[in-house]
Amino acid sequence: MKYLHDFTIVNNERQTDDFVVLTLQYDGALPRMMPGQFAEVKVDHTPTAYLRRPLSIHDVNYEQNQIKLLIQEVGDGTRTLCALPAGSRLNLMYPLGKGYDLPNSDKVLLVGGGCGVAPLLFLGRHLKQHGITPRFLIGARTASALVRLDAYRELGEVLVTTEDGSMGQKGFVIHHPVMRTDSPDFDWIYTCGPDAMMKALAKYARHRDITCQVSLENRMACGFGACLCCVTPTQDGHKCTCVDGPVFDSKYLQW
Amino acid sequence: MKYLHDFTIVNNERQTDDFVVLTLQYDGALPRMMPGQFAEVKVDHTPTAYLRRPLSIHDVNYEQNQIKLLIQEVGDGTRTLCALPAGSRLNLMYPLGKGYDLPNSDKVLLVGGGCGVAPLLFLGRHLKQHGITPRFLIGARTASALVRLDAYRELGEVLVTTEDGSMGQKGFVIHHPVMRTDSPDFDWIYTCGPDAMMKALAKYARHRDITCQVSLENRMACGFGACLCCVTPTQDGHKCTCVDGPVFDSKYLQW
Amino acid sequence: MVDLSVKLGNITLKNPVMTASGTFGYGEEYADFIDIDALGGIVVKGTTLHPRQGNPYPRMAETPMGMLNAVGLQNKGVDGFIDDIYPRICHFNTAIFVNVSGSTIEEYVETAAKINELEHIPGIELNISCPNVKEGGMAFGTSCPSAVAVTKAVRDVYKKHLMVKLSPNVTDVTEIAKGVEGAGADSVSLINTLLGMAINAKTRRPELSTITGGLSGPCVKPVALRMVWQVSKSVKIPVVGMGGISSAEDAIEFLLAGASAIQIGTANFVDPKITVKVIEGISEYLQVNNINSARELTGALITD
Amino acid sequence: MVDLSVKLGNITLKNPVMTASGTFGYGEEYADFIDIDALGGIVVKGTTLHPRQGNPYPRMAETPMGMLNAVGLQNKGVDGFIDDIYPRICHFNTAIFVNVSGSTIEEYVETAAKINELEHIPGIELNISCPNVKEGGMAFGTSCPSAVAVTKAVRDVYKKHLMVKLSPNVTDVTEIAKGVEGAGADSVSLINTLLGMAINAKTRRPELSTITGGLSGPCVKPVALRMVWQVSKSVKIPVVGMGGISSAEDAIEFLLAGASAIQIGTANFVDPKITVKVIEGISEYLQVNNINSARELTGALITD
Ligand SMILES: Cc1cc2nc3c(=O)[nH]c(=O)nc-3n(C[C@H](O)[C@H](O)[C@H](O)COP(=O)(O)OP(=O)(O)OC[C@H]3O[C@@H](n4cnc5c(N)ncnc54)[C@H](O)[C@@H]3O)c2cc1C
Ligand SMILES: Cc1cc2nc3c(=O)[nH]c(=O)nc-3n(C[C@H](O)[C@H](O)[C@H](O)COP(=O)(O)OP(=O)(O)OC[C@H]3O[C@@H](n4cnc5c(N)ncnc54)[C@H](O)[C@@H]3O)c2cc1C
Ligand SMILES: Cc1cc2nc3c(=O)[nH]c(=O)nc-3n(C[C@H](O)[C@H](O)[C@H](O)COP(=O)(O)O)c2cc1C
Ligand SMILES: Cc1cc2nc3c(=O)[nH]c(=O)nc-3n(C[C@H](O)[C@H](O)[C@H](O)COP(=O)(O)O)c2cc1C
Ligand code: FES
Ligand code: FES
Repeated sequence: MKYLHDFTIVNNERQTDDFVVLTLQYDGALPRMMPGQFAEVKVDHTPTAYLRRPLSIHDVNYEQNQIKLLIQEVGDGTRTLCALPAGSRLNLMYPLGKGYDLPNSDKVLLVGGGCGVAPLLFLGRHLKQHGITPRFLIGARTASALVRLDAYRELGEVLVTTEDGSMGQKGFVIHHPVMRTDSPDFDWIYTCGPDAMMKALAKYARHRDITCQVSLENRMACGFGACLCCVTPTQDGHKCTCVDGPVFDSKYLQW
Repeated sequence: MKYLHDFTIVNNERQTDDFVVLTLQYDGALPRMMPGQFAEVKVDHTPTAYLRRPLSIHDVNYEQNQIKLLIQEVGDGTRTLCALPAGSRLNLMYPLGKGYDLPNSDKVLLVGGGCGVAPLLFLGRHLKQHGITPRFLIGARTASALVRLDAYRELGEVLVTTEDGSMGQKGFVIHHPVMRTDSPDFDWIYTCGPDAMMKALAKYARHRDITCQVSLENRMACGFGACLCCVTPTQDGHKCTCVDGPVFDSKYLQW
Repeated sequence: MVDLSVKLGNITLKNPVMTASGTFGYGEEYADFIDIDALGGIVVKGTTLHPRQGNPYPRMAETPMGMLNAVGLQNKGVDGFIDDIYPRICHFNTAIFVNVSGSTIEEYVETAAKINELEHIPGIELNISCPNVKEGGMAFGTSCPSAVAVTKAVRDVYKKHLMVKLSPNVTDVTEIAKGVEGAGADSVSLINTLLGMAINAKTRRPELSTITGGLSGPCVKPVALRMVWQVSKSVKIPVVGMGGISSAEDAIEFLLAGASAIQIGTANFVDPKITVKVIEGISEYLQVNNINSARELTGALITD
Repeated sequence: MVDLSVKLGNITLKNPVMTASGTFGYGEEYADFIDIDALGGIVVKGTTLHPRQGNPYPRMAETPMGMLNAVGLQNKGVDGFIDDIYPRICHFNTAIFVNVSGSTIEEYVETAAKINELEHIPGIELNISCPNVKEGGMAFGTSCPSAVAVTKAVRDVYKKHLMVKLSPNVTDVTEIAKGVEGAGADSVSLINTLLGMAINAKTRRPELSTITGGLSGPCVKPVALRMVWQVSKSVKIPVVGMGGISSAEDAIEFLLAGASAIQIGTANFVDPKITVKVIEGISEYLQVNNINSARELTGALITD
């Protein structure tokens, strides 16, 4: 079941130059959500963002009926959303898509880059509730582009790479020492981020026969299977990333 | 000379359900303006109001470099403008068009209806500065739709008509006793408001051979003579209301 | 109470609001949001004789108050529709139209013939105007003789309501409308998408894998309204209007311009409840204006 | 320093940014806001043999991210232009094109012949695509034989740069582009406005006195970009692109699609400084991307 609910923004916290966390309050009971699922958010008053914007569920608090979104400003739609002051109303269609599966092992690595870190917080919390301690590997261009590290650290260890070496390991996530081994100490990779990053991880996983669940950020018009705009080639032909994904087993994709 | 200036809204005062006065601050010296002239105001973030909106100069304070606009909410553009909080920036192209002439008599009547009252405050102030005491006749549907009467009263006598008789004389402005005479005690009529009202006044004036200056609110795309969208038929053919008007002698129009 | 029902030839719709093909899935996708049975009709996805994978990703780009799509008729083929989908949706109590496409006249005919057998499908919408496929598609709808030929051929095998969907990418849409009317169409629907293009200045690449795609959404409304007005003045069969409708006011404008019913496409993505809101808005408009029936709006534009 | 200059046949423009006819008056109207001499070129209002009063008010209606106009070529006639206006604007140090319209081929020819005598007018833009006049206008531009005929006839009397402005209201814009190229055009410009319509649901009347009008503004950009791309691949003469351009990025997209220069129309109303901002933006884009000359952008779309 998917819903169309009006939320109130109770908090707009800027993280970095281009990242914002919005805390949204619903005035009823929230439906259950799975990490990796997303919302299609309506952007008002923006001629160049007529369609809704897909954004991952970054965090959920069922007691308070609050959702958090972590948004990176990349264009008019996200810029408009990030500028909304507390008190604004926001319409969400949610929860959409197929989220991450629970692992068949408790040795997991959650790898994020860019706004792809968004779903990993909710995923980490979810894993922890199932008795699995998440370990995060987060990549960014530079130290000041890293967001909400403290929130992730509350859940588990956080490894970091930066392209300029200003924090953690220098390079891309795939260059982190934790990856540089033929017998890695994890059996599942969960990832969300730039395609290039996820493809590198998928390749890594394939060679070592470990599971890699990737979350795609394909361009969407509807977000719920009505338009067929968001497809990705899979072993079964074109599949919609909005309903058959956004999370896929990397082996299922034509990567 | 016309200018393109950014103003800051220092005050947004709601007058009635659908009227707002915006006070705009410029951070330099204001150019000279004439009553009846208008500004083309840029409306941001409104897909259905791509073009600027023409709005009369309602009042000017050259000492403080402030302009007031009196805006009636009729559609998306004006609704967006009326919702702007103090602190917002607003881009104006101004002063545009040909304003009202000074009269060749000191017995004048300023007749306004709807948002057409907007330019009459600045006009009244201007007349007063030239030693002429303005008298206003303001028509509205009902008492609660009358705006800023106190401001007009500071300048001169204010006569009122309402369609439902809830204030002043019942009926339209043309039915006010001041008009019901063959030897009216005024030689000039200045008017701005609905076409039907202005046409009735123009007819009245023609029959009594008194001057009637009307201000047209034709739909405009540019506001400064570049598009030819805003024409009105005159004795010399189509004339642009934005540069040859908005104020015309009623006898010049094909009314 | 106002009467919202309208007639499309032999079919009566409970109200003039339908959904546009390719934007409403098979209806099911919207069942969480609205009561499908409240709609005048739905037009399901473009269906072809054989299954199609459609075009490569990316298939969508946003434009000012609109979007380009290049889905390219991805569907399971008519047999897939009949076996898998039809049984799931045939219980909907609304007029279900199947949008039929093909690369050759034979494909159109075979597909239509199969759908002719489905009891709960009162009509098809012949898509001779899809800009997103290499063969057939729009080519049929941009030349009058071929539009006539495909309509005639399908008319021979298809016995129920035959709606023909016109392309806006033509010099004279009335010529083609008259042609398909003469060839036996029961109604025409328009507009399909306008052929457009988007470029990413940063990457210097087209935004769509197919370079060009079909434009829809509020931005196309003025063109759509003009064509509906032109066509409704030149044919006697009912006209179904669409293109950018996203409010009851928009819908009423199309009815006034001459449409007997309307379809809503892209706006469903932004507000999946828009169809029922438009139905309510039309009802309100009729009440406020003391008009008894939605049918009275059709062509009621005052142009003196 | 990057080189912004571009060539349109025998004419060199200091940069690719021109203004679109009917939206920039005679240039003077903008002189309070920008330095007209900074522009690549300006195209002045549609000019006809005889003075025209244009269409009745209302002539304009707003639409989502665009506008409809039905000005109908109001102008003082070519003699009025030559006597009253030309002396006032001929000192501008930018390429001034006169947009020429007519109801008959003879009118086009006579008007062009008169403008041929004006020293400071390096070219005309032949408007065979105005949707807002009853006779002539768009009719010339929507049929290939008549587009060719009027171009040929004008070519015979007009010795300087002959730009022909194409209508988007056609099935195949490349056919007409190739036709006028063959008939002697030095360049083509496109698009003119799309034929559209707006209705006021409350009054149940059309918003324009002429019922239909010409659509312009950001909403038409995807269609314009597609046509510029199609045309630039099918003719050898330079293409001047326009339709909804309102930022440097938009302008660059048109250049990448194949335009040698661009025109800005409706956006001038919203931001009268937009032309110079676009020039600056193109210059910046070239610098950031290490491209030496604006000419290198023309047709540089990557489509592999
Ligand atoms: C399932 C899903 C979950 C997502 N979760 C998040 C999230 O939690 N936080 C977050 O910040 N973002 C997330 N995104 C990405 C987000 O939806 C886009 O950044 C946003 O839609 C861009 O809108 P815009 O108007 O700001 O930019 P636009 O103006 O639309 O685009 C700006 C630039 O970004 C590019 N772009 C736009 N959308 C995408 C896309 N989907 N993929 C790649 N490039 C794109 C455009 O081509 C353009 O170059 C998610 C996307 C998907 C599909
Ligand atoms: C010279 C001039 C001075 C003006 N001064 C003022 C002023 O001081 N205060 C003020 O409140 N308004 C003034 N107006 C009117 C104001 O410009 C319009 O109300 C405004 O542009 C409407 O924009 P919108 O987006 O809110 O409405 P829209 O959505 O554009 O239109 C809403 C409704 O109003 C109608 N409409 C829109 N513009 C006009 C118009 N110009 N004439 C008649 N009907 C119209 C539309 O047809 C529609 O039915 C003036 C107009 C002109 C030309
Ligand atoms: C994503 C998408 C897919 C479409 N697929 C089809 C299709 O399969 N068959 C068809 O006839 N029209 C198709 N269309 C066109 C719509 O049915 C409709 O004609 C067009 O979008 C204009 O209406 P709108 O502006 O309300 O969307 C599609 C449109 C979109 C946006
Ligand atoms: C108010 C107005 C008047 C126009 N007049 C003319 C004209 O006289 N001749 C002409 O060839 N095009 C005319 N056009 C079309 C423009 O030159 C241009 O082709 C069109 O507006 C598309 O560009 P844009 O979207 O940047 O405005 C006019 C457009 C507008 C908006
Ligand atoms: S975004 Fe519409 S089907 Fe996936
Ligand atoms: S509004 Fe453009 S000329 Fe008057």
